[in-house]
Amino acid sequence: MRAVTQTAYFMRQGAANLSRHPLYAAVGVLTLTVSLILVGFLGLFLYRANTLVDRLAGGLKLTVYLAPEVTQPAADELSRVLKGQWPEVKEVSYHTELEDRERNLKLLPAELVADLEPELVPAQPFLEVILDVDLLDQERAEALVKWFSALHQVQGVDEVLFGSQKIAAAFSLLSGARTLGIFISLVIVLAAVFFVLTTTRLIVEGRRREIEILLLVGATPSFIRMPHYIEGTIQGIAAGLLSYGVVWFLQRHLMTTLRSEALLQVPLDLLPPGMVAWFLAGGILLGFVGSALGLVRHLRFLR
Amino acid sequence: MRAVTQTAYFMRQGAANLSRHPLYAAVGVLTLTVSLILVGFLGLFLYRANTLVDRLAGGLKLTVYLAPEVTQPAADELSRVLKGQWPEVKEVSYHTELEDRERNLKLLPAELVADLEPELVPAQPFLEVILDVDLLDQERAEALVKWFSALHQVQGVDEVLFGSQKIAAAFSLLSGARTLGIFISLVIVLAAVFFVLTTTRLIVEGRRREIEILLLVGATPSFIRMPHYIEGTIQGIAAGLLSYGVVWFLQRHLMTTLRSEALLQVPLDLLPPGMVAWFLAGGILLGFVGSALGLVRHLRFLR
Amino acid sequence: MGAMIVFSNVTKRYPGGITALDSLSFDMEEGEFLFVTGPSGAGKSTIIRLLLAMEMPTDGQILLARRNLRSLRESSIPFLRRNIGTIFQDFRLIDSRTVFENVAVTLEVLGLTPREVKSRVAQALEMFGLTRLARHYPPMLSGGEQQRVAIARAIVNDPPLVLADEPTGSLDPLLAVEVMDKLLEMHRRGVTVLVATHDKGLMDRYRQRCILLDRGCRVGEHISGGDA
Amino acid sequence: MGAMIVFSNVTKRYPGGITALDSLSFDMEEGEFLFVTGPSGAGKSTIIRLLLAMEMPTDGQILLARRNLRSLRESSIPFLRRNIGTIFQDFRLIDSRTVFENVAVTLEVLGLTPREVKSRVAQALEMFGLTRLARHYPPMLSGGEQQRVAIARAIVNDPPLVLADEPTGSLDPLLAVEVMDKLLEMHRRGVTVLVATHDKGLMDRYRQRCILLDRGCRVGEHISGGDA
Ligand SMILES: Nc1ncnc2c1ncn2[C@@H]1O[C@H](COP(=O)(O)OP(=O)(O)OP(=O)(O)O)[C@@H](O)[C@H]1O
Ligand SMILES: Nc1ncnc2c1ncn2[C@@H]1O[C@H](COP(=O)(O)OP(=O)(O)OP(=O)(O)O)[C@@H](O)[C@H]1O
Ligand SMILES: [Mg+2]
Ligand SMILES: [Mg+2]
Repeated sequence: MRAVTQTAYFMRQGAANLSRHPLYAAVGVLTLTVSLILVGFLGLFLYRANTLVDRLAGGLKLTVYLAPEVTQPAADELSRVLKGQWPEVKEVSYHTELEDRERNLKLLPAELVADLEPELVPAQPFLEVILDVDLLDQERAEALVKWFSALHQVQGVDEVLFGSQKIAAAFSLLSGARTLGIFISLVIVLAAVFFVLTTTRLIVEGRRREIEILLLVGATPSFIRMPHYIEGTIQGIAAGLLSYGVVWFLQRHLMTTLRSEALLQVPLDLLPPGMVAWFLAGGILLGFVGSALGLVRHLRFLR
Repeated sequence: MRAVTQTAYFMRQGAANLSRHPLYAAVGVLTLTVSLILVGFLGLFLYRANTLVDRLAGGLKLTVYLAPEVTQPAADELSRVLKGQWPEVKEVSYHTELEDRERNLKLLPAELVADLEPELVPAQPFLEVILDVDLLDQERAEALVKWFSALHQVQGVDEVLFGSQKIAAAFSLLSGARTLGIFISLVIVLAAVFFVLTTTRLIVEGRRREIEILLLVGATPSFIRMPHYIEGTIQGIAAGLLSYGVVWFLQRHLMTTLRSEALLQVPLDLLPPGMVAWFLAGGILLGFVGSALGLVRHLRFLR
Repeated sequence: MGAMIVFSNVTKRYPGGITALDSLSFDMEEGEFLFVTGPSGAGKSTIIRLLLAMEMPTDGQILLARRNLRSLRESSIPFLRRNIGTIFQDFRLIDSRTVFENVAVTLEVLGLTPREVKSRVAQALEMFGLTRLARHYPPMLSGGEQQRVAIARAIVNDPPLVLADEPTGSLDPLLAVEVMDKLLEMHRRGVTVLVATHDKGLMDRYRQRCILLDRGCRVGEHISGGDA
Repeated sequence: MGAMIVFSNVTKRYPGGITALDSLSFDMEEGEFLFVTGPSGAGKSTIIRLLLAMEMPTDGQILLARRNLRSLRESSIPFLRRNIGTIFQDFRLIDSRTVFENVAVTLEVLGLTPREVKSRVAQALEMFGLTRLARHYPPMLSGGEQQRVAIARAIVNDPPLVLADEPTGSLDPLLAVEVMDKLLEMHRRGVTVLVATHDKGLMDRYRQRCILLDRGCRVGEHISGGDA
């Protein structure tokens, strides 16, 4: 019975605090909202970055040209070695001399091919190595390039082509974007936690007299903390909903701007179903953790 | 004399406020620092985005193939029309049939060329049109693609090739990144101003009693504001130096990570000389504007 | 009945060198009424702060209801305070809560239901003529009104011990007598009451034990109202 | 000498329906000394708040040094206040500044040099026995010490008008007399002094004009200390 009374009191008090200090409440909710939106966007960007670069560079692939005398079993053996050595290798496919000729013919101007004996077009068997962009990091990529560059000294390997000239640039861009993105995300997450913590502390600081008085009339520290936790949670829920709403609005707006079929082939679905749950969870977590951290430090130096 | 006394007093008081409320001071400086770093990085990213996409897509260029009978004067006339119609066109260069043949020969496998009569390689005169990425926007790009697609119906124009297949994708990526980047920058700048404003207001709120008392003993509003302005400015200077320091540190750290000549060809000079001045200016502006906004709203409802 | 409060050789020195209490000893029976008086800075409020465990003595022992405050666990301080109704010299009202809410905190801390809280607070406000101010905030009250709110909050939960620090400093003579009568009535119902005051006129209206402090030392003890 | 303060038919009604002053009229000559007394909530502090232009009267006119407070521009309020030394009932000290700094604000607002500020503050602290507390913060002071800081701050710049709201409520009888003597000495030097108090004992020590308020109305006027 007393537990019910107390819980009801905490809920009332938490809600009352919010309405008593509308400025503080607004600061809290907006801090959380902005953090959620920024972190969400950056997460999305990081997630999309791979897809984008992949699409742009036409995939990260290597072509290992083999000597004409290399047979399918020998090639398969080489494939196994590649895969074993490099977990980043997603796929290795063997292509015969015939397939290579066909490919080369397609690359040549049609007028030229018409006048040409097919046998004149040079060709040789090759392995197409497709890399998994998600698994590569800067260091591994360097090692991989070196290792594959050295491959042509191996018996049976004729030459190694690094897909297009742009793979290196693409990869360095991807890697740079990732490092930058992870760094910015980290800064934002830290900033968010920091802001919530300090706003909570400023708010608690502003309530210092109130807290002191409550302690003097016999309130336990947890009696004082509970309404703040509830307050943080309510703010978190509000921020979760608000940020979801903002992203939903932006999605609608961005879509009309960006969705011109000719130019935008990148799917920009910011809000898969269930996303609202993530926003809510993030908001509640940040709100609760922030207020908890803000309080713990504070109540210690009060008696 | 009194002005000197007063100024000295404001400086002392501003400094004293900072040391009296180290928590508030830290919040202010860190808020500003984080904002400066984030906005700086995003600005840099936006600035670099063009360069990166340009490099990756091999430049945004179109090739307009002309009928063999088109002569240099006629081609020049067409160039003028193109340039007149499209300010986004940076450069148009005329290439003769001979040059085209040379280019095509280079594209073919060496073994093949050796066996070939050069006259067998087809060739025709063409115009190379280089676009200025910085001037293009989504809408103009669409119009441009349409306009150039229609060019082959014009007399003397044989075919229009859109450089590589990836131009469209590159452009859509660039445009998307730009929109996203500008949006995130805007959010961060707004968030920064908002945070400084609300922190200032929380701080002023915390000093409300102090301000009330000062007003009661005859302080003018400007007497109360000045130390806060100075405080905001000092915090801004601190934040400017701090953020410069952080970026400087990151630059050193990122450089060793990213600068592997093979992979990173993108210059990543985050800190051109004079940058410290920008950081300082940004910090002071934000600090001053934030505290000014925080105060204006507040002093109004005090008497 | 045993001793409610025992101070034995209590010294309280503040950092900075001020000795607020200097080896002070006195005790108070359960149900007793005691005046503590003395000039400004004598240490009256310090006694009250020590009894509430807001501070620890530098030296000496304090027993409160037979429990030594030195050996009290931090976590049991709130439960100690719930049995003490304190009227603070500076009122200590919560500016952001209404008069009603300020008086209610004492009961809410105890976990009473809203219904009980409501009826008991209403009764206490009535008692001190504060009913029409129930929805006002402390900064909107006159000094005397604030003091009466502080008194109502201290006694609304009928505590066995009341510590009153200058409870009539902001009250006009009529109200002061009313409040003192209230405290004496509680004393007659068995409540232990300690009143720190320097209002000699008021003390002289009542015949009660009275301790005189000066610079932290006990310099006298007598029964007040002797001349009257 | 002309009138320093003129209240003519001043009414102050607060939102919520409380009438703090009800068509009150009185005036005070330059250099006069006046007691304002009355029960809690009578409107004593309201008079002081109106004189400081902290609030505007609902009705009626207030002249202060021949200036009508109603037609005062917002921007000249600070300059008005610089000529008034006010002792607030709740002290209104800045908790985050030391005793020295609290007294100094009155002079700093005037733009005095640090040297002047230092010597005049030191003198004022000395006068009220606060020198050893100069570097303490108000929450570390006893009630009476806080009140003396408030008094020192009010008179440190030698204002031509002193408004004292219950200036001796937290002082022991000896100190109370000392402070009142100080105020009377200022009065003899030509300062206009208004003291709101309900300490009848104290008023009776002095023969001064005395206005009695009740519920915002003037219900009497006499010379105090008549019986003594
Ligand atoms: N936190 C503190 N730090 C330093 N000194 C303190 C502190 N608290 C109180 N004091 C000093 O202790 C002495 C006694 O203070 P106390 O409040 O007990 O006096 P008091 O008898 O209640 O006086 P008053 O009648 O003026 O209220 C005072 O000189 C005061 O300055
Ligand atoms: N801001 C306000 N809002 C509403 N009512 C107010 C406000 N300020 C004062 N009052 C009311 O005005 C009345 C007069 O207040 P005032 O402070 O002048 O009394 P006082 O004579 O100083 O009393 P005391 O001796 O208790 O200090 C009181 O009933 C008070 O509640
Ligand atoms: Mg005291
Ligand atoms: Mg009053």
